[in-house]
Amino acid sequence: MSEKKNWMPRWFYQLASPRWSYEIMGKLLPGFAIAAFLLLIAGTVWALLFAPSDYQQGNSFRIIYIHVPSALLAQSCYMMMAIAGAIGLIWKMKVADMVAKSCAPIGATMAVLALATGAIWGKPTWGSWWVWDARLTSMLILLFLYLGVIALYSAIENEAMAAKSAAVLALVGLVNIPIIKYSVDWWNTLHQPATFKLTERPAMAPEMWLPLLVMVIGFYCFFAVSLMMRTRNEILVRERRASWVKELVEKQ
Amino acid sequence: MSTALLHVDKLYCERDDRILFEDLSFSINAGEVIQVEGQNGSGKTTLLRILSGLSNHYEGDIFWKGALLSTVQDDFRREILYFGHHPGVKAVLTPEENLHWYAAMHPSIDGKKIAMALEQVGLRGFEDSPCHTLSAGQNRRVSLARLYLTSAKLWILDEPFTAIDKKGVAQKEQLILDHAANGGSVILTTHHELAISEKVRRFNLDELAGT
Amino acid sequence: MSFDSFSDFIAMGGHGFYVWLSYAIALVVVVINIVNPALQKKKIVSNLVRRLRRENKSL
Amino acid sequence: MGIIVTNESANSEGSSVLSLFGAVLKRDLMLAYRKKSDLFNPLIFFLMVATLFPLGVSPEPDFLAQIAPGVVWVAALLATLLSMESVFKSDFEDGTLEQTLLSPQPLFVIVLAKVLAHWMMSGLPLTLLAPLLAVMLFLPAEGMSGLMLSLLIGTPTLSLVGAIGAALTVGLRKGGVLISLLVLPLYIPVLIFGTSAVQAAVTGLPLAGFFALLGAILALGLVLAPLAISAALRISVSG
Repeated sequence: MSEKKNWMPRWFYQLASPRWSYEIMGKLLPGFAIAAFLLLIAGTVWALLFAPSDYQQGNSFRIIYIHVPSALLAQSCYMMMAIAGAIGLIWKMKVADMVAKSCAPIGATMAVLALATGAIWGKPTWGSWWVWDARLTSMLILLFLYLGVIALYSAIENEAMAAKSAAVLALVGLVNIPIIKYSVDWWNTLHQPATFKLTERPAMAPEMWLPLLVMVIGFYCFFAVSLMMRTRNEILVRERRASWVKELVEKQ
Repeated sequence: MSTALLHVDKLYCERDDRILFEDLSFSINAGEVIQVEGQNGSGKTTLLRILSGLSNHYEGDIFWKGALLSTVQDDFRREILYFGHHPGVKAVLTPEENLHWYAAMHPSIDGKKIAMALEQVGLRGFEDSPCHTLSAGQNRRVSLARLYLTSAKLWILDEPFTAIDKKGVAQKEQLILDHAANGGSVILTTHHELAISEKVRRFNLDELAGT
Repeated sequence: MSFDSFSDFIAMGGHGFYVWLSYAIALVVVVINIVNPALQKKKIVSNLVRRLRRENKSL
Repeated sequence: MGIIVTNESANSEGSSVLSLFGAVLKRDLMLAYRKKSDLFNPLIFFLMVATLFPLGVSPEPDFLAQIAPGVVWVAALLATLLSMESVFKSDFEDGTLEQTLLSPQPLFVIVLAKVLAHWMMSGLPLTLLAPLLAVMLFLPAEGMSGLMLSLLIGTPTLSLVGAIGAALTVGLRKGGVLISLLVLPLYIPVLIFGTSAVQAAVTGLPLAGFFALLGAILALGLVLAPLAISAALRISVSG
């Protein structure tokens, strides 16, 4: 294996070793966990207590501090899933497969959170729980894409095959996301005269977007924590036959 | 690397939590006939599927004429013939149409000799009957007719003699020997006692499998 | 501080229900994403331990 | 038969690719022709789904005329989906798919020919049947050309994308529902532009833009979908 791929940087195939990945993730986890915890707490307090209320939407505006980070995370998680899947397909890298698989449930829950907060925010803003707003609609479709990937993972018993199939599907979805987004945006402008939108607003004041930034970074740290936890689990399951896993288990 | 037609180096394959084979290394040279033996579930079919390039759930390396298999796939596919559990015969097509389709898919198959080959496998007079009207054995013979048509170097045959009568088996064994005599190679599995066993190299997966 | 009193803070200018519901759901989602893999790990390890014991016995 | 690709014709790369394409197309059309139920079931389904709307929603001509573009398109989409499972299934079951994947011939071409055959057996008849449905649903006559043309350009994309789902699930016992789950979200752009084209035709708005968009999606699908289908088939068969 090694002499065939010597053009790759060293860390790349160190990463390909499940054991090395397991250990490095174990070392990184506490740091990210602390960062996520502090950032999310600080961000939430700032968002709820100190950020000013919006002149139009009042205090319901504070939902943005959940809605935007979760929507962003749902999208970037999909990207990560597709890219990790592609790496797994091309270089037969097992760890990348496991990362891709771990992305799916996190991304799906983030999409659900973005949809739920969007709907809740919609009630005081638009007067109804659901509006076929372009952003909400494309988030809904993103959720469908996630559900498809998860369904495929659970339908195929062979782990290696499931990983590859899901990677192909995720890549197909990735190509489609811009098309879907464009078509939904366009369809939305056709069907709905633009009322004021949830998140698109002219120049937000710094005391409003700073807590948002904190929350976004906090969400990403939280994502890292959850992803590493799940990936470590996947590594244990798929490497159950390896001697280092047995030694690890014996120690406990 | 020697000039072995196919060389397998430290092949490892596990399936459903079971190691089928581990550290499996062997070569197939030109003119050799190899019979893979082993109990049911010992991984014979899996091995043949891996060798044919259908499955890549393995670790280790496979070399075709000295080059890594994954780098010479197109050349490799030009020179192999695979006969699997499913005969690869379309039920609604006639034997002749089925073989014409193979010829389109595999340039190693000579489409002009199809009538001759069907006669060889005893399907004369059935050329125009859809395959679903034929018996299971006849369907397999449609697929085996490819052996008379192909110019492929390596034949990978998984249980080729199932549902074939004695006379047919003897005939196919002779065909295999002829192929080997002409410098071709065969790797096969079968439950039949081969009449040509003295010319066949055997190879038992049970003894190789790590438990 | 954008609120004068605690009850103001809870009420969120009449939008309290929506704001608090959102943050509650967010909390649930975050906790699920941490607790679920943690529980999973416990299960995986106990399965592996059981497996190992069985293998050691059969040897 | 004219489908024999001999070694001589392999000299000229172009003609051998074409004859391969022709051979696969011809075979799949012949298979469909000999097994006619696969051919007619999606069409009957198409008609039935469209019949449900007047019964389930309202037989009011004005109302039906308004929803007709969407109904016809959704019915076409579901009918395509219904026929999708069989694209690779029987080939998988009788082992001809294995032989196809072991072929040295370019899989891209083989897959493209198979999808074209599928479209000729599903999308094309659906397109030809659509005016009947449109009349039943009181679609104004001006919308007819838009409907036919949008289906003509849109349904090949449905076949291409659907075939990816079919290829991914071909080895699974209960693949049918799963295909829908995987593929439906990807169908949404085609549905949006297809129905928009029909609506534009009804109201007399310019149509060219929609056809350009549908055409662009189709072009993208023609280039990328066969790659995904090929990869998916190799994965599915490797198990």
